[in-house]
Amino acid sequence: MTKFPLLSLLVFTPCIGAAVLAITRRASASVARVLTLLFSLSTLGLGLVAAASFDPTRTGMQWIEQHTWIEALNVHYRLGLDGLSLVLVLLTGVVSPTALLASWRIKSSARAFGALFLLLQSAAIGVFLALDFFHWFVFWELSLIPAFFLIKLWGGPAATRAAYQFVIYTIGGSAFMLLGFAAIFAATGTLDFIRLAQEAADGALAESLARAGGWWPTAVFLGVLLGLAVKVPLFPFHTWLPSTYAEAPTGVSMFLTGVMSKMGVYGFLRILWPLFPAQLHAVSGVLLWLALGGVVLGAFAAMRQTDLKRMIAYSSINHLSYCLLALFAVSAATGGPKPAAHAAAAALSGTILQMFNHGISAAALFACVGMIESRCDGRRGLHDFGGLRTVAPVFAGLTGIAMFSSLGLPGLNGFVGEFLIFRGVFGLAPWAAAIATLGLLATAVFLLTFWQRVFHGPARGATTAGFAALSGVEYATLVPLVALMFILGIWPQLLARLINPLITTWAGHLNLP
Amino acid sequence: MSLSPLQLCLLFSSALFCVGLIGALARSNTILVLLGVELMLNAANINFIAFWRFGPAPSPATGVMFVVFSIAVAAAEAAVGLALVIAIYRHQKNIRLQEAVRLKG
Amino acid sequence: MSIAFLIIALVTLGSAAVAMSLRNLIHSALLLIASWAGIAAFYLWAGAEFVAFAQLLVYVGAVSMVVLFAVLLTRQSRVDMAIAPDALRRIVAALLAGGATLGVLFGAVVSAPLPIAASATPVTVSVRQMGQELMGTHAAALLIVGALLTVALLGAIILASTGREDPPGVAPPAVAPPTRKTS
Amino acid sequence: MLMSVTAAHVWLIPALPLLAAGIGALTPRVGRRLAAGAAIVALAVSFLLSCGALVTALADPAAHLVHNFAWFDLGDSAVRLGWLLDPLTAFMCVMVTFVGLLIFIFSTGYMHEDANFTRFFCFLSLFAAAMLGLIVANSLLLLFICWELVGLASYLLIGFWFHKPEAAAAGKKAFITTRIGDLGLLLGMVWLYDATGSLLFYDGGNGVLETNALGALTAQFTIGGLAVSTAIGLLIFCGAVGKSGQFPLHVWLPDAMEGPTPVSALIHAATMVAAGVFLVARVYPLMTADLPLTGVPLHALTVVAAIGAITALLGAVIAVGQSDIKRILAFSTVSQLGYMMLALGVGSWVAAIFHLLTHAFFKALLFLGAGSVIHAAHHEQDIRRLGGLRRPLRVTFATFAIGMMALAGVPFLFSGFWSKEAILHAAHGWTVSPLPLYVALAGVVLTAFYMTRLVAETFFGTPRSETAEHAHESPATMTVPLVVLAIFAILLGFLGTPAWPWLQARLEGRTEIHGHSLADGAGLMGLSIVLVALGIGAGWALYGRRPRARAAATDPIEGRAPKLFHALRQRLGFDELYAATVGRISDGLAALADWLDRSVWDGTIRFLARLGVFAGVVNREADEDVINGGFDAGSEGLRRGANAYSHAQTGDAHGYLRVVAIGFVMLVLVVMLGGGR
Amino acid sequence: MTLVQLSRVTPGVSDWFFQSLSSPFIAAAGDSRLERLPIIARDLLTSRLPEPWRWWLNSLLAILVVLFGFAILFALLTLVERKVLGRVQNRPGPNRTGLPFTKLRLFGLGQPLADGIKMLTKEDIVPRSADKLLHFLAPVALLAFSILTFAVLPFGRNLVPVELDAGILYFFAAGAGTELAVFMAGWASRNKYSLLAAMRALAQLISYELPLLLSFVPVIMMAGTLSTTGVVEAQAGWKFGFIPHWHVLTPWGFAAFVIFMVSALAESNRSPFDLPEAESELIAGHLTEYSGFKYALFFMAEYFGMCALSAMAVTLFLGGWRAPLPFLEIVPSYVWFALKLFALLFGFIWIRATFPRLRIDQLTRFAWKFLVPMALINLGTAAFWSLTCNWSGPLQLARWAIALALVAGPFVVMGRKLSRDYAPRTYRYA
Repeated sequence: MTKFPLLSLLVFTPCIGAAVLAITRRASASVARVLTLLFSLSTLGLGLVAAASFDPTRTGMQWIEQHTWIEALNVHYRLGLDGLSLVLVLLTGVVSPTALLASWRIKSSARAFGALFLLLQSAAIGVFLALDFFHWFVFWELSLIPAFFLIKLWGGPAATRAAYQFVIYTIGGSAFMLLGFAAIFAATGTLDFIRLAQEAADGALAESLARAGGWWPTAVFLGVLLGLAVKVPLFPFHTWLPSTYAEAPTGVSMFLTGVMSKMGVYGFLRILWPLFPAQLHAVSGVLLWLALGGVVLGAFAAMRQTDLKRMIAYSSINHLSYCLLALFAVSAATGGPKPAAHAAAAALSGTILQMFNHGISAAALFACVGMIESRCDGRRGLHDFGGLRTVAPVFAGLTGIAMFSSLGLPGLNGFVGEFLIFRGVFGLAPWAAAIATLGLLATAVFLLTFWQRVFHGPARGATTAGFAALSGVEYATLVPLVALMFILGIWPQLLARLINPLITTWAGHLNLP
Repeated sequence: MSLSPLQLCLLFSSALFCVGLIGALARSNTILVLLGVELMLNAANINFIAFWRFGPAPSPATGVMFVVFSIAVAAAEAAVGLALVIAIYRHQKNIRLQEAVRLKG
Repeated sequence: MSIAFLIIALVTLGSAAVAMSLRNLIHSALLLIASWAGIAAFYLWAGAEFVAFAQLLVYVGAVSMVVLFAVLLTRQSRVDMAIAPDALRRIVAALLAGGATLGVLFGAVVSAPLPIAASATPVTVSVRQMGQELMGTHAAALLIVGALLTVALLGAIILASTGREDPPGVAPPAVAPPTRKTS
Repeated sequence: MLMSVTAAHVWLIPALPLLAAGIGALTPRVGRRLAAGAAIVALAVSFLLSCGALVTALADPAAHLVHNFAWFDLGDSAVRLGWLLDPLTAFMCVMVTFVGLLIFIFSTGYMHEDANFTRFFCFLSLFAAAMLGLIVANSLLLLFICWELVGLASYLLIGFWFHKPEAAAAGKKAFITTRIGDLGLLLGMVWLYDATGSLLFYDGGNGVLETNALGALTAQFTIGGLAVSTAIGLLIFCGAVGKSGQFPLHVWLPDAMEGPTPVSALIHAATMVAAGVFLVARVYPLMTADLPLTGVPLHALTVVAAIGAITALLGAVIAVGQSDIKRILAFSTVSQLGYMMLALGVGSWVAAIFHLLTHAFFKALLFLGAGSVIHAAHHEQDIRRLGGLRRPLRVTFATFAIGMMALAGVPFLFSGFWSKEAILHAAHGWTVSPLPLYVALAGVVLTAFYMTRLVAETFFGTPRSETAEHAHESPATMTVPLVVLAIFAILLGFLGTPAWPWLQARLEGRTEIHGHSLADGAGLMGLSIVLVALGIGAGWALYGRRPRARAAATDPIEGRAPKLFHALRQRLGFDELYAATVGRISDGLAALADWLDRSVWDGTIRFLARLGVFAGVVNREADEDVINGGFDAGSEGLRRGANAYSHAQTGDAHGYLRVVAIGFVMLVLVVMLGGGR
Repeated sequence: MTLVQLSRVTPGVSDWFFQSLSSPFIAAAGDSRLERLPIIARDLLTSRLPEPWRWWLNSLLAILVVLFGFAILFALLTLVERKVLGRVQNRPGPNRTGLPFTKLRLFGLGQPLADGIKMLTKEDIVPRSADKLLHFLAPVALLAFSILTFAVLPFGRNLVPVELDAGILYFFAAGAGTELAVFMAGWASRNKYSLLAAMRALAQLISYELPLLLSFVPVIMMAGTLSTTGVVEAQAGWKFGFIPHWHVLTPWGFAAFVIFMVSALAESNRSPFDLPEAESELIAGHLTEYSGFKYALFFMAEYFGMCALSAMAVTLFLGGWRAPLPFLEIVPSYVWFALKLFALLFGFIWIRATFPRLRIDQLTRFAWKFLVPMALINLGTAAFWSLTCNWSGPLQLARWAIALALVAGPFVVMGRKLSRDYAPRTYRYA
């Protein structure tokens, strides 16, 4: 008797929801919305079940499901859950329903929107849970399709271009990754992450790749790196991001920044780093500079933006670059002296916490901008407003909390991750941490500028006394996110206990093959 | 003169073939011409089976396979052929083969 | 040589020959069907069980029906039934050609040094074996035959269809009654 | 019961205001009484608890009572936080809760008309909670967290009247300027964490302020030969510089006066800005760890002393040229904080804390007094447009005068005299350089001068504006705190007189008190008394004797040295300088980043896309001409051949069949006659 | 030269022939006495005979048993049908005729006997212009072909008259002959109603032969054999100990079973597909010119066909002679087979009593536009099922879900389309 297939259920329940929505042709828009929300909430529910049954004292994968899929290709359907996946699944579980709520009043065809959204959600969870490259990649690419339609059909005026740019850019990157994995498969005959990681740790992976030619390991590594770097995105592969995030409908922006960008970082942690430790180590100096570029230039570019969504999009680049910065610092220090383990533990914990925290706060910020946009005829320029806090104090308060969470104010969730990243990176590459503080400063500058221009000062521009108070749905969108910001800011142990065994293992095995 | 079973079978099939051939050549009715052709096909099939059964068989199933495919092809041929007959009938109100010469170059 | 074979051969040949010479098309068709059944019997006698059943299924079950339908759908008037003026010439030519072929074939068969079956126990082919052959060695051929049959089916339908836009039984497009205009 | 407050309980002190802040946040606008009441009651209870904590701490002043706990797991260890109870903490707690309580009460009167009354108290309580948390923290991390939260509260309260653009800008400026310092603190913190593996101050021998860690920190050196402890100390000091408005990050503090006056009193005079001083005092073992080292290029305290001295002088000088009542007090605060830093730098942290405590009271008194004046004069803050207020505002005038004399250092009776005396004494005893002493003495003169100017302009002479004429005394909720503060501004000095230095002894962990005769430092004391008299005399001579007649009249100093006065009024141009340098660089960097994105990276991508399109075009053309053309020609030829062959068709199927049969017969014959080969 | 000797001349054939016929002799060990009852009875009769004779007699016995068994079944079935129809239509049905020469009525049990006597004694009319030979041959051929099909049906454990490797193929090849007989009957009568009816019947038979054949292809695919015993063998065992491995209990199997039964209804000219004998339109169809015993033969052939197809359905889908639950295996296998067969036959009768007759266009459209595509899709479903046979765990659920969707989706879609097309017909020339 097999175990309860919790992970499959996690992955496929939204899928089923999409199918249900697809066939219930006569369902009214409100029914479709409620259905979508219910199916979307399934991830949170099942994720909480998984978290409750998760044994934090055990390292390695839990709830493993393994079934032969394509015998001839040695492809298996393999799902597993560890701290990292669990955190990201929970993040998806939180962000998806709120994103749906943020797009609750979508103008046309709520059913199609819901179905596509659920498909997107399903793909994201699939990416987080897959342990075999084959279906990992399927999920990875599958996520693009609904995202494309969601952006193109429900997005802003320049959505078509943004959607194409997004999809082509990302697929362009993934193509290299696919080639890389094809090479790996040809060399080793397996696509199992865990086995490949073991082989990589023994040095066998690079050896078997090198059999085809000495430059193969590097080439494959670069291919995979490119695919992931575009998705995160790593500076300077980020140019698709601002326009995409800005043009997508609010809920989709929330999902893209909250969950989809994490897929890339997840890929770095789950694939690139374990499979190519030596190669990553070799180029980590350059990558550190690129990540620093993202941190600093991303923040400074955000200062320059006048479109609020673009501004927040750039802040996403900045925040995600912290994650990569930490990872690259760890990789740079791999093989170094033993005391680096503590710093590496801090850096890696920080990365994972930052992923979760950024997911929540960036999603909340997008939701806030979306609410402004929906009330002011789609205007969201930095100079279009003023004194919003006078007419909408509660909304201003919630936005403020999200904003301060984003700039890393202690007591809110953003701080913990950033502190740990800085602590870790400083221990591994002090100069990088020092330069990265510039990013922190610039983040504060542009977010406070945003706050000052839009909410403070006398009422002007698009701000009117008729700025409607938040509706129940909007409260339901923001309040859970804000509550989470407080809870995780004060009690990070909630997440830390889930990832800690993983972190301990990672930090304890920092050596090159 | 003693004949081996194989030769007997071959003679049988030759005779059947010729019956078919004569029918096809002699009759003016297109249906019968087609049936004659069918007979010739069947004669060929008999040969396959005969060689398979009585000949030295390198591959045990080749002859049978041939017949199976041949039957399938013959079925297709019959279907198309008789559909043609009906088409001809519709055009010229009879099915005399020698009158169906409109396609001559 | 067994009597069974002789009986089968005689019945087959006889019914075929008679069928080819009868004037009544239905009778010829039925006799031909008997001839085909004889061939199936031959297959059975030769041990090709599967082929025999296939022959029955295809010829007796399917082709016969097509033939009979074709005969019934192409009913001829009395005039057409009359012997054509050049019939005799054609028959003679046919007999000559056929006779020549027969002679040549008989001569070839009798004179050719044909190899005799090496083993006393004949090869038998089980259905499973055949299936594996079909799906393995002859998979491509099987696919092609499948395509051929499909094409033949479609082709036959198109050839035999009346070509009218609306088959009988379907209502013609509704036309508004002329009285409507005046009201 | 109160006597038994231990380290494990001190968390209640910040927790109660935090609870009040939560209540305030969730109270609707109309719930004024609830929000204010909760805040005041919470702080009052906190005050009682603090008193209990003080009693506990004084029972064994040398001990550092700690209560540590794990915050969250990190690898095979955990990030730990903790509470600390020692005399420093206890005194600070008592001061903050007491001054805070008085200011809260004052605020109920001062903010009575404001629409956002509840939110004000929510923010105030949040501030109090964060400040108290900062004080009781036994972990640099927890301290940093509270440090940032007081910054947030400061930001929110400066921008409390956010509809005023200046207020909003001032809040942002304060937050960002202090954040610059905070980043230094953050880096220092992570460095400290990395170097010692802990951030707890005291942890039974494993804390960062204890011998093991300090020994390790002084044993390592950075690039440039600095001891690691020096580098970390300086980075931590960066945080103090930002928060305490020290040169060069002092620019935000005067602007912070855009906030409501009680806020200025509580946050930007008494407590928060002193947090920098407190921080340095808290990590004093770390700051002094490098002192035994010889041959290092720099000691951390030298920098502290230098910055303190510069700030003390700078603040005092600029204060002379200001005309906004709150601005003058703000620069005075900057200057006094410089004094405290100076005291820290020259090695006497107890003198710094003593001054911190006394300053808290009299500066709060001064600000509240100023608030009372502003309240009475309908938000008129310009001293040139006030005047003659001593009659209508008797209580305010009396208390303000007491505060002024405490700040100016009028001898013997006022607390400021004693604390300033302690600093001068310490500076005198510093062996490294005499400069701080000279700077401090110059500051004494200037302080006395500008405070005299302030009092003379505000309270003497005749009312110079409509609002000043109709001023009347503030309500009791505002005057009672003034009186209480005034009493303490006098009394507090006697806790630390050289004759009976009880406070210093307790802070240093001693239970016995070594008093010494006043004659010991009589020379220095005499000099400072003379200097105070000089300053007051000069001020009275310039402003008191011949009071300003009209609001627009020229300032006496302006008349004598217009350029100097102008420069002082412009605050020596620091804002402009920063706008021209830091602001420019930051804007330029932003523009560069944006340009890189829009042109270089995106341009590369577009170029690649064009390449793809071009390849497509080439491919299509090739298809059209080469392949299709060839195909056309081929099929033409085929058609001609077929035409020719079609004549072989006779249409006679029998004929075909016959030909086939005959051909077959021929073939067989050929094969047979050929011999069957 | 006897046939035995003949078989010696061509050893391969004789081996095959002998083995296939001799399988009834081999009694499986371990079966209960009750289970082996038929074999024991036969051995009792033939064991004393010398070897060559014994073989002949055994075969003869099998033939006789089948012939008489089903002839009696036919007789009873006519009665049962009439009685059931009567019950459904709220009337008693035949209940008068009892044992001859007695007063015993036995619920009309004597009716078949009376009918038989009546049929035998009726005048045999042959139209003057009829093709006499064919007119005579038609019922004979029909009955012969019908009876031939019984040769490969496994009536119980080890109770198959002829064990053929390509048994299923044989069954349908033999069944194909019935069309010929129908045509002969229609054409030989020289009656335009007969001819038209024969054409209709042929169209119907050919149309429904396709889904009939396609519907059991999945079974062959899954069982991997064309032998009837092999198919029964493939359905052995129980999942979880109580769900039998019958093909009907899988998504594709259920769909195939339904298609098969519907096609079988049409193949045996049963209501609601009894258009060739639609009295209101075509008098009695190709049977118009038949009377007396020939008519009875036609009737008999129809019931034989029905029985044969039902038996085949039982074999292919319902697990053959296998018991539905493990502990029920104590009941002999032939009883199970009989029970299942009766259940299906009752279904036939029930359907006849319930459904109205289809129109000819509806009939053909149903075959070509619904049954054939459904059967083809079902083939795909079965292929999917077969490819995914090693899916386990949640994939098992997915397998079921996908297979069900593959079956139900097209059913819904095409069913809707079909019912739209079944709108009342407007006659062009009426």
